[in-house]
Amino acid sequence: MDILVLQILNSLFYASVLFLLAAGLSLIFGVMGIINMAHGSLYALGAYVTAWVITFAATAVHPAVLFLLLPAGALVVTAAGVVIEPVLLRPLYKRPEEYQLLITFGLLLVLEDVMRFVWGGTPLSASPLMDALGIVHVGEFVYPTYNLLVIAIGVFAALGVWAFVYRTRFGVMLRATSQDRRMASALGMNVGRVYVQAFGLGCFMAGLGGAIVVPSQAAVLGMGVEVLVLAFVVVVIGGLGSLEGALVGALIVSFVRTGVIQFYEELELAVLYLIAAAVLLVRPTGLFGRPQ
Amino acid sequence: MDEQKQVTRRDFLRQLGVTVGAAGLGATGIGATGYLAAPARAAMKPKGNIPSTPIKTGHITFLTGPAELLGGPGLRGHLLAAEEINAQGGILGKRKIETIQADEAAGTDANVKELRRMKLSEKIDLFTGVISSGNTPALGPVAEELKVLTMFNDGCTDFLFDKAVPNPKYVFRVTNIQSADGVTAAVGAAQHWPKARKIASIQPDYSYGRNVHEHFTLALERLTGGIEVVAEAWPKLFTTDFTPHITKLLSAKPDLLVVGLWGGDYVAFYKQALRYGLFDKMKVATTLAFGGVPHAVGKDHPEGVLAGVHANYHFLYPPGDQWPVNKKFVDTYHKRWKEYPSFESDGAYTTLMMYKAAVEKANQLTGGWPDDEAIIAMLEGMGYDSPAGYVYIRPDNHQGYKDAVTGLTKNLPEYDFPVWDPNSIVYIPIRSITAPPNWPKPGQGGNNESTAAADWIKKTWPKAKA
Amino acid sequence: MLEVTQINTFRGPAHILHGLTLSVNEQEVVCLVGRNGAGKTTTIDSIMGLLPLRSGQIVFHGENITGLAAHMRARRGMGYAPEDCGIFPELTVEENLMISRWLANASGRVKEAAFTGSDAQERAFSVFPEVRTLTHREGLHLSGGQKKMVAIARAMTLSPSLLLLDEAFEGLAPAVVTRFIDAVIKIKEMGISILMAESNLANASRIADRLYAIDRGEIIFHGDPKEALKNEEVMKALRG
Amino acid sequence: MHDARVVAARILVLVPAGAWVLLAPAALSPYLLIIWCYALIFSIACLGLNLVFGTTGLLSLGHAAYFGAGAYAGAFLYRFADIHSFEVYFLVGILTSTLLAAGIGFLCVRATKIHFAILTLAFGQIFHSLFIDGAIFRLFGPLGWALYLVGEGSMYIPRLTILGIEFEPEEFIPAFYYVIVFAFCASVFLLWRINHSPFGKALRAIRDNQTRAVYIGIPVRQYRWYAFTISGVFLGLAGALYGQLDRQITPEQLDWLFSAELVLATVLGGTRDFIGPVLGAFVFIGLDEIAGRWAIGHNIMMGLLLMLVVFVFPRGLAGTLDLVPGIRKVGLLMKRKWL
Repeated sequence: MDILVLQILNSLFYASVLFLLAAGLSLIFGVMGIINMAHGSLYALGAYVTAWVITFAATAVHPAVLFLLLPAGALVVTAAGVVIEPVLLRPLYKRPEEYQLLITFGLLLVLEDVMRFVWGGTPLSASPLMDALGIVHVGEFVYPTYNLLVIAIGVFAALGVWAFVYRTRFGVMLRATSQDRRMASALGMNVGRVYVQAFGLGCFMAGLGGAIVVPSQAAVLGMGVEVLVLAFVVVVIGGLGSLEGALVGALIVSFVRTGVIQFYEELELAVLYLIAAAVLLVRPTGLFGRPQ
Repeated sequence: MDEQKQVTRRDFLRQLGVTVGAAGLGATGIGATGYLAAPARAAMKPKGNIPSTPIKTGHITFLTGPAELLGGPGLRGHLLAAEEINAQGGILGKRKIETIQADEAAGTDANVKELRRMKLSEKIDLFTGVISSGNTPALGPVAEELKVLTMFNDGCTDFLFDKAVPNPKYVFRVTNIQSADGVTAAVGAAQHWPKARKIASIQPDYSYGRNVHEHFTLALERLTGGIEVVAEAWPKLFTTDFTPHITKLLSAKPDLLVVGLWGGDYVAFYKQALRYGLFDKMKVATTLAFGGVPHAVGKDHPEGVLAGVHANYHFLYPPGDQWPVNKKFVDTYHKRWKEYPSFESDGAYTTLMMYKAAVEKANQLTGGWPDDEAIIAMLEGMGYDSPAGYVYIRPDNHQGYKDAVTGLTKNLPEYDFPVWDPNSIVYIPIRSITAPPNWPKPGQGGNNESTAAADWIKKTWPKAKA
Repeated sequence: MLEVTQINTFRGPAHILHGLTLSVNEQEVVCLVGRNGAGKTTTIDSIMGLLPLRSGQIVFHGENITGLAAHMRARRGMGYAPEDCGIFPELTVEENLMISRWLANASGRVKEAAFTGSDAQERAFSVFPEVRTLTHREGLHLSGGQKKMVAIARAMTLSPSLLLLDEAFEGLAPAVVTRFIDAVIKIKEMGISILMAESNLANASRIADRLYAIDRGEIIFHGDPKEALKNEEVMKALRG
Repeated sequence: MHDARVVAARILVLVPAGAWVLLAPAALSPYLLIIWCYALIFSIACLGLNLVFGTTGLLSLGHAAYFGAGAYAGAFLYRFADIHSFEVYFLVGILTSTLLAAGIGFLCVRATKIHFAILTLAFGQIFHSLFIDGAIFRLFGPLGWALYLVGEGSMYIPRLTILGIEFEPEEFIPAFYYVIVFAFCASVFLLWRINHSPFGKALRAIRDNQTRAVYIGIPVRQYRWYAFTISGVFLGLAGALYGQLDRQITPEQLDWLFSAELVLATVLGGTRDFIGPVLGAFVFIGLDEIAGRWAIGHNIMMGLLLMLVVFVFPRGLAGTLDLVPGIRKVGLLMKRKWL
């Protein structure tokens, strides 16, 4: 029973991080029609920056202040996104979509090496944050309080993004642009600005995902590519461009992964891909996707 | 407590020649039958004409990625040896060592291509390095075919000489073999926690993890009897989230957990396990906790964990007062790189030094620069006083052997990272835990096990009374 | 208020508009009549800034807007209702209108007139009262006629001085067309000029103050609608 | 009558090319010969991929699976049937990859555009993970499992006999080179014919306007499936050659990153010109060779190159070369219908 609670918490933790990642990916696709292959690398960048800042500051400041530094990674990634969209992506919107895939794939390769140059091979972690919060007891077991914070951030992010997209002026404009870019601009919307903002928001979520995961794990090279494929699985199951889809997809992937690990570990990856392929075959646009 | 059982286990361990505590060193050694090359010996005068062209060595190791924790120290050990040799004018006073590096993280396929390039295009004289046990079986046959003298300093799978290259000519390996990891951890566990019966295991899901799991459980069953494997977790290599695996292990409530994770994976694992209280709930035996750079594991690491070092070297052991070779190595290494050496540093350093010794010896016999055949003849059966102690290369399988060692973690004030508790160190003569020369290889002579060592243990070790 | 001079426009490699010139004056309804594929939509899109010009010039309220992006033209007072209506399918009608209200307020132009987006919306509702009852429906679930109304109402909510209507009567029942024609006249009386692309000369002649006939990307006739009806060549070109 | 210029152009291009191809083993160092072989094999794979990608307009991110299948099938055959003939190894490889492509293709062609890309990616990764996990190896019993443990999914392929002849290590690559050249020429010829057949034209019609293609009576989904399956043949062919040249096959050749490399090389060369993928493959292998010297920085170089191509050479190298008048002229003369 306690184990069940722990595994559910583990799954929710993983789902929170995956949701942030996949929702950003989905948002960017929904608005701009671009699959951002570099999304996982931006997540890794967020993890590295936060770990680096916190390691640097850990000796100097009080742990409570360290929590204020947690979003550092997300902010740096957002700044990167705001530069990437106009410089690299904007010139390509009129070209066939494989070129957009290629350019973001190129960005992935560059970012992987940049992180290699800057931070080298030694894993970076931000454990002072983890230690500051201690543990809670779950029956005879314990669970790190920080992970509960991550789950809370995930829930908050899901609600926040939902409210943002469905309840604010910017959200309406975002949806309008994603549905009919031409008409949006003919009504006086600065589509270019909406694109930058959407891409920045997507990057922010990726960076935040990396930032919140790093205190409990570590920033290591290759983490971006590994997680990118999982994020694909999530958005494919949920439906590209759909936020509800990203949420449901993240939950499905996390719970299935945990279940497979608990009961039949050899199939960990194959099962996830199989689910994705099965969903695509039955509903080519995913569970919540817009029809093509 | 059944007195009979206790005695049996103790007798068994004594029979294996296991000693405990820092004083145990020195009495071990497997009885050299070959040529003993002591680095302390005064340099011999080279015979004949020696060309002054540099010796080109190729060194593939992990320069990036999570395994850089192992590869970095290895490369630094290699470079230190090269610098020391070059400072004396090079091998035989003439030929300096040049190193061509490549990143093992590029993957097996790229590594094989790179080895071909190094030999065919760069014309290397010696190939060294390689950490992944998935890579040596792929590189071994290629090296034999290219006829390039190869001294792996890790990539220690038994399969290399059991199956992939059963009759090696050009390929050597200086570190210990993999099966010894699982067996060493089992001996250490049997020594420190004789009553553990319910065993759980978390291993990286590839051949190293499979090997550790198999040899650990096999040996522990013989040493203590009546064990039961209650949980197995097989995370993919380079996993970052271990929490579902940790929870699964907790749910099985084992007495003892054996961990074969290494490098960045082990660091991520112990940090997460710590927060789940795993170390309070079970004893933990690892094969590679001290395998990376010593400072990779922080002082938050729990004490009393059996911390393996894989190829049997920890920089504090053998202690400097008993084994000056090590003291000198640690001092120069620390001075050069501002960190303490790992087993990879020792392995890469010793590899180059043994090559040098073999060349010098061959030169004394043949004059001039010896050809590969002559160097190989010298390496086969060579014994060498390395920082880690006495290393012996068995002629039948080109494998380097040294005595195994492990110990329990403890935080000592003089280091910012955990080290071994001096009173807990377990030394095991290597002959006691590996198959003797010419033992049938898997698939031959009635050996249906995965390694020669497993077959040998099954057939010759007595079973402790359960 | 709108002067289009000698514009050349391409769609991909195809040269569509060949030196087209037209103008719209204050408080005037101008119809652009032609067959399918004659270049009507391309003309409207070029004026709105949705297609780049190869050459030529567009002046709006005395300002050269040739190189301006579409959204900047919208903010200078161009309202646009495309042939397919361009209603955002997954937004409610209210949200569709909201966008125009916000942008009308944001453009700054309306503030000078002490006239807000909401005022403009009220004015649109006075022309199409039906739209008021549709506000909670999603664009996806509107009928063709409703879409046309919402599209025009949304364009009016931007508080434009010029409305660009592309095939505003297309697919409507004859009785409804009459209803729309009345609406256009009402809009004109509010002081808004209209440039309308229309393939039906009869409909056009009922409302147009002036008429341009277009064929193969060139203006072949310009003048009074009644004259167009008499002109054999024009009639032949328009019938095909 | 032959146009004299056509004849002259063909002689000008084909005679030196033919002479070079025949003499390469003598002219190149053993190492460069291997690289040259890789480039030829990679070209075949890119040409095969381009039948789906450039010609039919479907971006596949899972073609590594068919490449790998071509090599793995033969490797298993050698291990478990003890067959040492390259011909058998080769045919089994092609057959396996073709069947796999036909099966997966049948499911994937239901989707288009980005969904097609992701569906091919998902199937490719399923196949990849079955090798990484060892599931495929378990099917072959304890020996299969032991093989998995030896190589972590990689398999060793010995030097096989070519036409019944056993070659010594030094002789093997120069001899095998001619097999590769033959396969390359045959692939170029066959794909050229397919591209210029009514079927090839129909594929381009599907790419340019699917709706119109339906109107003029092209069975779109069926033709896409055929194209996918045919491209599987060539990927398998390339994979089988690769396995024998490299003498091993690893799961890396099944991973989506390898699929992405194939796409990258193809785009680099140009997807709309028949010869583009060949150019791209050669340049890609060459750059990879140069970048490989730097242990780190390899990815940066590849990434920047990719961006450069996308921005500066939107039609790929072939398209850009086509803008040079002399080359354009020779190209046109080469393309003139053969008598």
